[in-house]
Amino acid sequence: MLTALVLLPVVAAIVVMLVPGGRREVHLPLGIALSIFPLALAGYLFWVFEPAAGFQYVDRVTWYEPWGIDWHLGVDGISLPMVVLTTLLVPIALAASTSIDRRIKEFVVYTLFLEAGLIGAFLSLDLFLFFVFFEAMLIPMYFIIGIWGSERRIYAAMKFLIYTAFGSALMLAAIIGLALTHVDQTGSASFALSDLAALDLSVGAERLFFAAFAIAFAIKVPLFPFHTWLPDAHVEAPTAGSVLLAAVLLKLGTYGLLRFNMALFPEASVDAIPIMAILAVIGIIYGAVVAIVQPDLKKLVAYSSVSHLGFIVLGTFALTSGGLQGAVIQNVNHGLTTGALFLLVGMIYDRRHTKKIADFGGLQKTVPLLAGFFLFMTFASIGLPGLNGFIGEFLVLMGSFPALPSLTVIAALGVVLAAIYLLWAYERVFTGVPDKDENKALSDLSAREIALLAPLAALIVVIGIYPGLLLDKITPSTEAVIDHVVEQTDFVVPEPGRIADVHVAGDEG
Amino acid sequence: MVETILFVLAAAGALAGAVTVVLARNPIYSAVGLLGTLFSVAVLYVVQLAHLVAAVQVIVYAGAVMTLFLFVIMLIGVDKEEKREENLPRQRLWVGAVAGVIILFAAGVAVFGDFAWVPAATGPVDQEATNGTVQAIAEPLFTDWVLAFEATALLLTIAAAGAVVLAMFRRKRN
Amino acid sequence: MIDLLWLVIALPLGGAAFLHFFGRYVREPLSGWLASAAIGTAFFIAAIAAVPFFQGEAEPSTIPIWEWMPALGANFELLWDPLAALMTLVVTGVGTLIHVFAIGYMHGDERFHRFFTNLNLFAASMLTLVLAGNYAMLFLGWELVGLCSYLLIGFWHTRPTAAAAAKKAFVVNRIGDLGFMIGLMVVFATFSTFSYSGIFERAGEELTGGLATAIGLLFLVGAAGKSAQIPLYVWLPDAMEGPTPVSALIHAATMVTAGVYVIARSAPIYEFTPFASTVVASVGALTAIWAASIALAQRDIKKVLAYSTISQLGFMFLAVGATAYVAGIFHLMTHAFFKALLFLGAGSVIHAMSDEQDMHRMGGLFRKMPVTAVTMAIGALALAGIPPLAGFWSKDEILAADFARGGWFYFLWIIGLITALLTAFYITRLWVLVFLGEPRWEEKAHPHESPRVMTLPLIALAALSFVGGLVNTPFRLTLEHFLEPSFEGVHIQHATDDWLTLAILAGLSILAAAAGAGAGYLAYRRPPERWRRFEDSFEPLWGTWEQAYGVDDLYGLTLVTPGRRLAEAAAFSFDAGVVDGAVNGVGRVVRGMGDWIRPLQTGFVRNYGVLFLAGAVVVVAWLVAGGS
Amino acid sequence: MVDVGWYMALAAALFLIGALGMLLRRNALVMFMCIELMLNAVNLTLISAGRALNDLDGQVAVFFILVVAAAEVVVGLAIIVAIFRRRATASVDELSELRG
Repeated sequence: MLTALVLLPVVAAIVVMLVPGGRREVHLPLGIALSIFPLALAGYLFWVFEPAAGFQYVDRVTWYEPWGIDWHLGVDGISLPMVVLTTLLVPIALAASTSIDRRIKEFVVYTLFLEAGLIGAFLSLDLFLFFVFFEAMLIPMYFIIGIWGSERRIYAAMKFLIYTAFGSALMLAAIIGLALTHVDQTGSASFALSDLAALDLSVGAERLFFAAFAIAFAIKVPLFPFHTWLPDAHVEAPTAGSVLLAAVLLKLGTYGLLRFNMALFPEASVDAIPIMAILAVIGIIYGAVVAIVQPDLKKLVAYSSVSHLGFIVLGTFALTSGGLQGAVIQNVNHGLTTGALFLLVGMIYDRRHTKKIADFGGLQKTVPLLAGFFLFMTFASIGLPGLNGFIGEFLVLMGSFPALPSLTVIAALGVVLAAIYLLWAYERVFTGVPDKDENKALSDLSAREIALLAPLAALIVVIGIYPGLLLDKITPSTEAVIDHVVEQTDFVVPEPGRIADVHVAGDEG
Repeated sequence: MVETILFVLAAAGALAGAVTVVLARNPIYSAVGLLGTLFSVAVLYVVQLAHLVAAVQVIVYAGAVMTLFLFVIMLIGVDKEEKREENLPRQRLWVGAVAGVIILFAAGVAVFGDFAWVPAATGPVDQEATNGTVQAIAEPLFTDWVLAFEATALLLTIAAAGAVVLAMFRRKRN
Repeated sequence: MIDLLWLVIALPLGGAAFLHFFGRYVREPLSGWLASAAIGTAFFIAAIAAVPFFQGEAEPSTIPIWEWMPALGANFELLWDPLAALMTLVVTGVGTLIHVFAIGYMHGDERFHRFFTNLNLFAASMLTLVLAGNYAMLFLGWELVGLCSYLLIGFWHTRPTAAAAAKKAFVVNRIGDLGFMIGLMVVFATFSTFSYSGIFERAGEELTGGLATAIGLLFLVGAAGKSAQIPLYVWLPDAMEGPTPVSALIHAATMVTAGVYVIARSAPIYEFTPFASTVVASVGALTAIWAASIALAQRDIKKVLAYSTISQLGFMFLAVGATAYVAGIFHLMTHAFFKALLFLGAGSVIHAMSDEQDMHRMGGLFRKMPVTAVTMAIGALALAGIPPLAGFWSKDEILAADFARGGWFYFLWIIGLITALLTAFYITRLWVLVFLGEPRWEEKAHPHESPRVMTLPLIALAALSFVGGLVNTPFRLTLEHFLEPSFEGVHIQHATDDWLTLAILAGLSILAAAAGAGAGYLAYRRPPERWRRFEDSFEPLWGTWEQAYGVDDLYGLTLVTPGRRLAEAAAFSFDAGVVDGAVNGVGRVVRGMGDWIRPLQTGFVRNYGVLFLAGAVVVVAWLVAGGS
Repeated sequence: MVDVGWYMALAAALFLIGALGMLLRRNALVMFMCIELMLNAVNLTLISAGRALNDLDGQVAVFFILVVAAAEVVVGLAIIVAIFRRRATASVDELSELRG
């Protein structure tokens, strides 16, 4: 089933390719229609997924025997939400791309390939395979930014590509190093995550490999100070690119930290907690502070991503039940809300052809629906309880506090700053009397645009008030991560870091 | 004895052809020189019992490829003669230096080195083992080398397609 | 009935949802009536569910709804105890009246149904806050009322001041929430749960060292944000940009009292930290007199009431800080009645004067709108603390409790007494300026009495303000008995039992109130030139008060501007220059190295050929020489 | 019976001549022919060595080289024609757009 999930977008891309280039009106609807199939399959997967630790629906086929490389896919509670999120956002991103007027066929094809790469990366249990997907996904993204972006698209695309590739190169070296160590220790080659996790690494080697992986993922997250490619990429990318970049691509970083660094290098991970947590907290505060004064809406949202993803990293490295659950669920939340915010900025851009905050004012008067959605997403992003963002942030903060009290307190400042930068932006863009002529004659959201935003808004509310929907599936896997680290090291989870520590009302005595 | 005579004649022909290719100012003459070399080498193949390869050499190389060369020469213009003088600075100097090094090195190795042209060569040649009949070549070709064989088929297809694309390129622009 | 308790939240929430999606198809008054019906029904359900408490029979009960964040032990669950019941009744009761009032007040607004959507949403959020069975759910309501406050302050979004005020309210509240959230972290880290019962049962054993003080102070930060106490009160005066019913409901009667509620709810924690309690009381006292002095000099009718609210909230803090929780909740309730009344009355006046809010341009309205004038007079007297109106009983109980506590609290008691005097003065000033004297408005204003839909809630609230204080008099402590189950095992500060002391204290209170009211009447009954001279005689103090001590400017100068400078430096110098500069610098270095070796690539294929051949020669030579 | 060394020497000479022609001529067509010369030289070594080693694989390899060479010629000549059409020259010295 997982193989099918990876291949469906590829098949879809091939089908779109087969449509003659002249039939321009066909490509986009066809792409959207075909991208529903992965979504349906992922939805089914979510439905049948058993809330238990370990990987499910494992597909394993030998790919290249001599080096022990396998086509090895599996899903657990950490990757499941990401796969569903990816498949959900691709149709939405495509459907939001009606304003793309040239080379639409290629655009659809690249987006579908991107989807395949993302799904593959999330599902890979073989490091080599993961690396292949991790890299393969760069290429469509590079073209999406480089071809359909705005003025400085080439610069942004190159920066994105080189920066990410630099990190991947380090990771590749570490992967090969791990595989060679495996050959040394067992006599046979393997790239399987489970095999490599069982290796007995020296402290130095483990730290070195950890650093290589961590830098690769830190660039992807992006963690301060590796974040500067992100605003550029976001500002230049077309709407669909920004949505997928923020919502899914960045999550590969946080996902990788959780999936690979924790599993492969538990000892080094524990040692690195202070560094990673401090970087995460710097990212939270710094991203938020910088976001306050951004003159460009998209850049503002991009820096808000830097801030929000800091929470995920902080939760990950707190290594408590709450922290990890929060990190995983915040992966989804940030994807939904920031994806939606980028959609909205794109919709504004389609109408006004500018993203400068100073060019707006009083839009709530002319486009009340758009303003309403924007405000809704803003509050989801700020972390208003009852919406999804709160669940993630609250779990992260409450979960991290027992482990990293002072850092968590500083991180909580980010919650205040988020309110400042987002509401200030909202105030400048949407409130007041529309004083510029261009802003007076804008059309409100069309039915199509509402249809794009409504499912995201619905999910945001559902997760906000009934996160159990996701948490039930996530928890066994995150608990397994903590168990793994605790088994491998002498790390002790501070009370009340584990679910078992929690006192449920009425269980006294 | 027959082999020695054939070798000397064919070697002389091949070298003469090669030198003509390099020295002729008009590409037509170069092509004719190359043709001579190809035939001479085909003779050397026959001498060494590589019958099928010799036949293919004549048919494909001397036949098809050379025809193609001549077509292109005609297309581009036979009258385009090349000036003798070199216009890249120091090119001849470098070429001469490298060639000198090669020759000196080869001579040195031949004179002073304990050098075998084909290191693992065994004694008398087994006529049957290397008799390159169609059957003898076909057998390894379709067993051990079948994957490579298929790959070359693909390669040829791609090459043909590529040639077509390259040739079409101009017409589209007009 | 307890099984249906969830309806108390669900009804207004459903009302909000319905109006949100279908409101535009519902014609104007109907959507308002729908919203009012939703919250009114909630009131009745709550009232019926509270009956067992009135009979003194039922135990507090917890009603689970569903799991929320199991890793934190935070689930959706309701706690139904007398305190929650009282708060619910106040919120739904006063809320219903204000809903009805708003039908008249918002008449003709193009976003009429949207207003009621938000109002209903607010009611649902506030009820979530008071009915929550654990701190996490309380925090949910806590933040949601902040959202509604944001939406409603900024309701007239085309006014830049309203939008800015809304943002300011939310951000300042968030600063308080930060403290509250950190408090929650400490709570969770200490107790491994958020549930009230789990925390309060083990408070004694777990709260060692300074933990209780830490939690108490952090909760105070949150409460100070929500309840507009020093230093976080600055958002509330600005919040008056919202429609007046909003000011009445959110910024007087209900939301701003959430801080008091939280401290009262956390009484078992404050039990272990007299220090934090004292800080709470001190902050309350300071805020009370600070805001009261500002209220003296305001010209805007709503600003007077806003600062009055801050001041009265200070009184409530003074009470709960002195561990006189019942007195605090009591004052919360009576204040909800009379301050809502005053705000609605002010709304009625503003409505009548076509959105004029400056009291200097009012006057002589008594004859034009008698119902408003009389009901507001009742509210004003209640606020001033004139017996037997509601405010007297609750305020007097607070002061008496503080006096009984002694020590530092004597000092706080004196501050309270002075504040009572100031309160009586400014509210009298307000009433006299608005309703008595010569008309100072322009001819075309045509003030008129408000329609029945607005005056009826005023009358109802006036009645409540009149008799509401009788639920807890020194002669009959009904409220105290009623609330007892909620404060089981918590020390509650009482006024002294000595009737003589009590009488003297009451006499002092009455004296202060009467003095303030009398002075206010005498000063402002005179023609405008006279009271203007009276105000001028207090310069420069008066001007300082009118400028609210310049705190907003101070914050702007010390926090906002440097903050923005810092952000700009971070964004445009540090981020673009240093961090991104480093990245681009690496790129430039690599490119420079490329420039350095690029001449090697001449572009002539034959040059490359020579290199290639030379390389091949070297490799072959190496192989011939024996390799490796 | 000619010693295999002579074949090898002949092949080496042919290769050297081809290489020099490749480096000294600037007519793309002639350069191409020089490449063919070098390929033939290599083919000759393969066949001779195969005979000396009693192995047929040398001939099979030559067979493949012939095919690849044919493909290469087809594409190469097509490129030359394409360049000529655009630039009206067959001189490689006039094509230096890839200068660093």
